Amino acid sequence: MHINIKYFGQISEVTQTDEESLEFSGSLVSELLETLNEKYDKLKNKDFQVAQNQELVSTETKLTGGDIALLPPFAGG
Amino acid sequence: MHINIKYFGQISEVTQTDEESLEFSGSLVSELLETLNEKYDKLKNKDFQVAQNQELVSTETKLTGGDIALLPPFAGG
Amino acid sequence: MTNRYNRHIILSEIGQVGQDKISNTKVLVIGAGGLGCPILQYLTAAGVGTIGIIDFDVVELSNLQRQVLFGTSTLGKNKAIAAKERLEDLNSAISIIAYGKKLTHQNAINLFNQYDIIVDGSDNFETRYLVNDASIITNKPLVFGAIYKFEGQVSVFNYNNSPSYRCLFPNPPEKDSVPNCSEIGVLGVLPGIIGSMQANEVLKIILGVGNVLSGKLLCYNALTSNMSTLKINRNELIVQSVLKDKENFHKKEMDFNCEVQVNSVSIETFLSEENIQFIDVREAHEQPKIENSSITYIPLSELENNLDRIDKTKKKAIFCQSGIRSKRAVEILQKLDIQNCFSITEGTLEIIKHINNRHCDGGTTEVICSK
Amino acid sequence: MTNRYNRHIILSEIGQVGQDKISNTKVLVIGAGGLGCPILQYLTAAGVGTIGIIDFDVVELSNLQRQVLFGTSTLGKNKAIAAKERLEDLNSAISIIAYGKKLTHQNAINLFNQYDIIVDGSDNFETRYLVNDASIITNKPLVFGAIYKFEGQVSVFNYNNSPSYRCLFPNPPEKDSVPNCSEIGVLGVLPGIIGSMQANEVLKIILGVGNVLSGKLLCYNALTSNMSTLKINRNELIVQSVLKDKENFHKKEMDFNCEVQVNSVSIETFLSEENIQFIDVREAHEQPKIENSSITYIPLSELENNLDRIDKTKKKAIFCQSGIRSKRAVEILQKLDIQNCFSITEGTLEIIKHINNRHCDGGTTEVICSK
Repeated sequence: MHINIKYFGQISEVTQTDEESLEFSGSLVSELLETLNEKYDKLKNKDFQVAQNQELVSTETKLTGGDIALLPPFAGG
Repeated sequence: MHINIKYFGQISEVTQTDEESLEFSGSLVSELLETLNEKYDKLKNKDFQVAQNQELVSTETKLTGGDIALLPPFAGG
Repeated sequence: MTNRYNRHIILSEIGQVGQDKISNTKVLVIGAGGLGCPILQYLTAAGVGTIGIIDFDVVELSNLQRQVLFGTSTLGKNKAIAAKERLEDLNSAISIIAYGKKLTHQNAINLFNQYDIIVDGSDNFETRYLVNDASIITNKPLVFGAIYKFEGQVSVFNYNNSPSYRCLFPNPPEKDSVPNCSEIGVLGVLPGIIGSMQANEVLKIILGVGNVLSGKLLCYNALTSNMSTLKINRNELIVQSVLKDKENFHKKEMDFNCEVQVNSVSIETFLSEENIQFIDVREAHEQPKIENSSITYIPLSELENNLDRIDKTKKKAIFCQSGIRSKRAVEILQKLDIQNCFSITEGTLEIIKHINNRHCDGGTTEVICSK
Repeated sequence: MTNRYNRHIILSEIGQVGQDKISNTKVLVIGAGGLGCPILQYLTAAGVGTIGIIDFDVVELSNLQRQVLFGTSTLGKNKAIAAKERLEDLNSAISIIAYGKKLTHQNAINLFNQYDIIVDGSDNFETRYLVNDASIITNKPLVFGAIYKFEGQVSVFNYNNSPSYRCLFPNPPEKDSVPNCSEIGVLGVLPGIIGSMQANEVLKIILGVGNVLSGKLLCYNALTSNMSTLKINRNELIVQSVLKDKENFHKKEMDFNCEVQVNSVSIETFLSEENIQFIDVREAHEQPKIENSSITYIPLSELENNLDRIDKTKKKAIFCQSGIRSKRAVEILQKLDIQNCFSITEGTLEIIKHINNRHCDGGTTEVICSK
């Protein structure tokens, strides 16, 4: 399925892009993350949450296609 | 066709809503505006521009369905 | 380490090179009001090398609900000057120039030519169209922001061949279609959000990073926290027509929606004063005629063609048949940056009576009615 | 007409009723830094009746790139106090309370209980989790904002059964996964945008108008001007576990990412001083033992259980085997708001040498090594 991924904050520094599109055949968010961990070596050291179609989801959620966002926490003020 | 209309600033005061959806059978933006002028009496006294699918268009533009926005100018600072 | 701009310099997108660009840029901010305050604060903090502030207005109590550069200590002060004083404490390392006067068609071109980027924080359509046209004529990027109650608009005009404000809204709206500025309320924090976004656009233009909002209109709603960005296209005909008319630009006059503060005073104020120029703005046919060498006669319809007859060194006391046109005359003169103009509240008949009652005073203001 | 809040009152969504609500609300702002400055400015201008500001930090030059309440005149001053002084000029009609100290697990609950709404403008995860948990325990809505370089997040937690920060990010990140605060740059105007949005959420909560960002995380990117709003769900288990642990809340200690300033001084500083409590924080097995009635013996591992043995009226000179754990002990005590703690840079052996060299002085600090 077609997935559009947005990277925020430090995550976009690891991926070197704010956004990317890819075709993915897995079915769970966790599987997508494994693929991304392989693609981006430093990603596994990062804290982040995942949103699918503008809603925060657990990694055990089924992928529906559409928008995925990887959100790290920000501390700054 | 299905049209979702967003009203900004003073226009939303005339329409008493920020947003509405309607089915419309006309083909031009100007025809839609005529219908809205009938529905909202005070609309014709207002200055505004029209955007279709997030792009400013002339009233002679063909309706494609989707998003329409009625944008008035703001003076305040 | 203790560098003022350290938090900018350590960003790879800015660095010392970017910070130097900020230091070498001159930005003119139109209006030190709701939008102007945050714009000025953040451009000053960021270290923009030269900041010009133009605002003729004075700080009023009702401004303090949102104009965060001011306070009890600056009530009644000119806004540009009060802002400069506060901002110089925030950043003593930059140059801040306060213009405590009205932006007009007469002074805009010369002023804009001295700056690299123009930021519109004005509060009325007349100034917005003036600023837009002057930006086109002087070829300066214009960072636009405007607010209405709970909503705001931000865009960057005249930047790398992008659209201008007239490409979005070709002409000022009809007067009665848009409420007069003094009648409209505004959520105080809204200009904080919109003005900060304008300062952000200025910095992106200077630094050449990110996506500048040119060719786009950002619409923000503080009640819903919705933000939409609409695409705007350049209308070459409109831009060219502004450029074609540029020789006449300085002759144009603004017609304010927003009430201009006119000093209306009784004739009695002037009876004991010296150094007054009385100006009668009635038309030629109006009665009674007054014959007195100390009264200058300029019909309202001819006022702008007779500016050389107005004495800059004196207070101007302007009257007409009933006190209405004299007010209009003062508005016109104030917009032309002519200071010390007062509209006399009384009409001509009453004025004559007042003056002739001053028996003991053999001053030059004694009048004789002809006919 | 000359009402300070006229521009609010004439809005039908606010009116005098809404303005009165604003005046009757007490808001506590955590941190008077990048976010705190615009939050405080706009809440003050809007007329929030009581505003509390807690910040232990002092104004530094590198703050002035974005912390617009300060300036050359307030360098070195406590931020809460400097902010209060500036804000009192902006609005003399409200009450502003400055707390020039650190927010801790010990003082948070009592402080939060005195306010209606909490706004988080802090700059480190430890404080953010502390603020979140204290908001849950005291049942106060929490307006959250955080920034990173060019991006910001805004949300409203603990409001009408909405999610909390822990429902979004259950635990603070591992230390090395997030850069230390002093290492990160930030676009100066970004906190202006995010902080103003936080002030806007506060006003919407007070007024009951619009859509409050509860159950939503707003993500803003200043480089692209993109804004997305993501839905967050409440995790009841997480919220309940915070509530269940509330009896232990005040015993918790923060473990700062951001360096805490520890006073490290040589033992020589104390040799000529009276009124010193020497504290040995070594563990029981460590040699050489020191036997002297004037030295308090509290192993670091037991420190927080022995606070009653620390003399609040004296300077505390803390030492250990090498000067490392003594520093840690000072950090812990400072976070507990215990003042006048100093870490002795020398290790125990050197300290004994120094003290025994003071032949002439028969003071109480003479030590004898046992064994």
